[in-house]
Amino acid sequence: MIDKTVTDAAAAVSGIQDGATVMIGGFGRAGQPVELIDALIEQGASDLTIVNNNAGNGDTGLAALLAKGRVRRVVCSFPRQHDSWVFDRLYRAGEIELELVPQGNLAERIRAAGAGIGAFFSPTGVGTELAEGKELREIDGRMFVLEHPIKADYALISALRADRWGNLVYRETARNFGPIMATAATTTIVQVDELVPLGWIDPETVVTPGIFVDRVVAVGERSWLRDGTFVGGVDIEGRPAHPVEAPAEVDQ
Amino acid sequence: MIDKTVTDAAAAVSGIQDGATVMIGGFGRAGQPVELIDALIEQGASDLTIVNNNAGNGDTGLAALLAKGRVRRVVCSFPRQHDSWVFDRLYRAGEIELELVPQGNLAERIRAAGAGIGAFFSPTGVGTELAEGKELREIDGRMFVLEHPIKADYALISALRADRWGNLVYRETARNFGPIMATAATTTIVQVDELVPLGWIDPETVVTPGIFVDRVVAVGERSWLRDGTFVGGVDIEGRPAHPVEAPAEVDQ
Amino acid sequence: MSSRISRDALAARIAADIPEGSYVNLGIGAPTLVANYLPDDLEIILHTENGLLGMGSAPESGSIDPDLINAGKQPVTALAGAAYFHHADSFAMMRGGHLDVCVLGAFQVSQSGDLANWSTGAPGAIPAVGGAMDLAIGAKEVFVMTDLLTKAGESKLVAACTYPLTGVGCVTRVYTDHAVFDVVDGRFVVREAFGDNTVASLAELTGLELASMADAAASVEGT
Amino acid sequence: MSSRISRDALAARIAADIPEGSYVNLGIGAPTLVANYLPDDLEIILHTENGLLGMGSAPESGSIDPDLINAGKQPVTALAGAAYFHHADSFAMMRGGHLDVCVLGAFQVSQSGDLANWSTGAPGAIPAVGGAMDLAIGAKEVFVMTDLLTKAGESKLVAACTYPLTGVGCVTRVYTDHAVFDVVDGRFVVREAFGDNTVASLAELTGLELASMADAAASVEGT
Repeated sequence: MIDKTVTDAAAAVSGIQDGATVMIGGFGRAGQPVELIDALIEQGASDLTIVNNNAGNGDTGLAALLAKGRVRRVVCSFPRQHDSWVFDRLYRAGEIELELVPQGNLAERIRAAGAGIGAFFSPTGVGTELAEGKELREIDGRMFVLEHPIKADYALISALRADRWGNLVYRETARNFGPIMATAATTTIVQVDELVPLGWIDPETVVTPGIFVDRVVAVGERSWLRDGTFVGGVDIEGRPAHPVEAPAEVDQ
Repeated sequence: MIDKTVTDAAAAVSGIQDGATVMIGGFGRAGQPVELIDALIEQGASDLTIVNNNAGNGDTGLAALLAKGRVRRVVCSFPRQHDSWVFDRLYRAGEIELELVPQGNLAERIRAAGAGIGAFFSPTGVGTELAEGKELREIDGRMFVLEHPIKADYALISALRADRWGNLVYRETARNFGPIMATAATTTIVQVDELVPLGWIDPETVVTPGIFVDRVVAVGERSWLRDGTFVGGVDIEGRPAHPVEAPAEVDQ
Repeated sequence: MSSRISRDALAARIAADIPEGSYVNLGIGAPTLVANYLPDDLEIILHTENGLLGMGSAPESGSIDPDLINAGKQPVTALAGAAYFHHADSFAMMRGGHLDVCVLGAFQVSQSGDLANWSTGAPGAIPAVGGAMDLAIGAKEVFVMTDLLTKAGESKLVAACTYPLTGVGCVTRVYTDHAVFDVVDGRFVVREAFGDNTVASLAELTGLELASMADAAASVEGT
Repeated sequence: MSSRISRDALAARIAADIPEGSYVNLGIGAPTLVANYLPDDLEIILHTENGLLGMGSAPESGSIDPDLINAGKQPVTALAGAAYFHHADSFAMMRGGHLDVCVLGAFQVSQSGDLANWSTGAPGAIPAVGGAMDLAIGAKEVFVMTDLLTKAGESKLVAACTYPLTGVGCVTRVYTDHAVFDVVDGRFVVREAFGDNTVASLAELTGLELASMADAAASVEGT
């Protein structure tokens, strides 16, 4: 029997070695595999190269990994955000390297790694400083820049639901980089809201076939869902929108 | 209101000009847009370049288009089949050109056209006669061959279901080339079993978003389905598996 | 008459130029205002680079869904007829030329249509490009929405960009608070001057030779 | 003892070498026989290039579904846990090296692992390549299933292919009716000889210098 499920996030991230290249899914917070990142922080691997669209938000998730000094280099399209203070500090202090990649080149380079493409001529970035030093070519009257695949040792991604073969479905725009990162890493590790029995995911709707998935861990339903139905009640960061006051302590 | 539906297959294929490049979906008979091909035969465009995985089966569909002498050139991976007698005859008579493309290069070149890629280094075909005259390059110790996009004026494809925005879902392995051909043609024309109201297709399950679709025509449910459920009763070519004898005529 | 229109009026002006049935990306920041002025009775389909076609307006309070956001990472909704897809498919959609219109902000636009909108090149600034370069080269029409002048009074329309480029020769039209300009054959054509602006006054503000629509028409006839 | 095993016995021999959990493509023609010998109690996931992972056996008569076929265009079924995808995704799966094993037929295999299986190069023949070249370069292990000799008695294992190539240096193992050969460092190593075949008798049949497993082991130790 094929069973890619593991018992907890610690088991899911075991073996990630110092110096590894790790893709981390998510666009901002949507689809960010927070439990896996927390487990990676706990696990202790350092000197990492991280591939993500961003470079961390606030003080949790990817930002927390950066804050611990575990990351040598970030490959991303949009590090600077209103809440990217952790990355900003490290970058200004010269404590982290940045490879800035236009978002479409980032996505296509990740896909290329998964699809066995050696390199491709991209329309994006031509004539800009992000194409400096790269090979240019005119094809059918238009200029293109040669871009190479980005592959990884590990991908940490988040999906809505999986079966034990690792077939995945996602939810809304939390899908983002998950499906392509899953194809581009030697070992793909997925956190999901829930595991379902084999055959419960309609084969027409599978977004990531299990062939791309190595380990799956269920981390429980997100707080804005109840039994798979959206119930809201949170802000954009997933915190309770109207926090309930803790009841005053009563002296006994 | 956006409404990409047209009333019949004749309207769907209107305007296809002599000399056009036309992609036709399908792998063998699965997913072949038979009603659109029949309408194209009726419409009369000639001197066509056809992009398809095969070069026609039996005497219907693509084979019938070839038999009418409407096709100057075929781009495909696998023309020779047990029932490809129409193509075989034309090819041996020197009446049709063939560009033979390995199937993976065919698929990736079609995708590249839709994705704005100028060209890409492919792992497939290196060292074979199908790479002769093409640029080779060693990347990370492996040889690749440069392949260019295949685009088309029109794509004729078949899907299971559409809404009026042109969102599509497919059925089983009839999906094959449909989603990528839809992205690579200036005008994409789709035949579907049924049209459904906007919003009836779950946005998580859309395979071809409507942005890639220009015209949709409903041609009715395939004979092996009843109200969307598989009922069988056909052979692999879709003909009744156990034809019912016509009742003997009774003299009155 | 005033010489400038408000940002909201400009958003409305852009919205009025977008035909029904268009597939449109409104980038991030000010251009997203355009969505507020798209007529409710016209179907115009919004794309957001993080994987959604058929993006709707912001959700009601209490219905924020952290899984459903736009490129600016703000909560949005999805219309009936929407579709989700992954990032490579989303950018293939842009880069393959399938979007009809995108609307972007700008630091500078040159008269040959070069766009600079991602970096001022200031020393020590943290660079971030996101999807700007893909949008700039991908859409059939690349509209820029911007003030004509910087806060310091310098023209954002320039002979040649001095800021780092986002894309080369990609801008087709510039909507500013003073006027609307088409980029045609290496010069700006004043398509519409707001208030008391004229081709001459705009030429003075920008320091550029500008063409009127009549000039442009004559030029076409003369070819 | 006989010097040859049957095609079905060979299919069973190949099936026995495929571990549980493998993702496997069985091409078209004879290699598809291997599916009949995969143990029912092991989960081995079959890929078909036309867009399905989790392919099952042929349907019952009366349940043929023309939308559900394999690469040979024969009716198949889909298992619980299956997934459908389009052709570019399907070939990306192959070409990206995600399949563990593929099994292909051959006209010739060279001792450096070159494969010729798509064309005899005969004048006037209609060429057809399908997915053979993608499979040849894509899977982690490329197994060939073939008779050792042609009907004319010529060896299909050769020093260098004379037929048009499908892929260069791609074959890792050859299962023939006489023996199983590994391709190692530019020579064939006899992994297993069936019946009364020996390394010497196989060398004579093929006209090649062959290595025994002992030779190969010594060679590794000697490095």
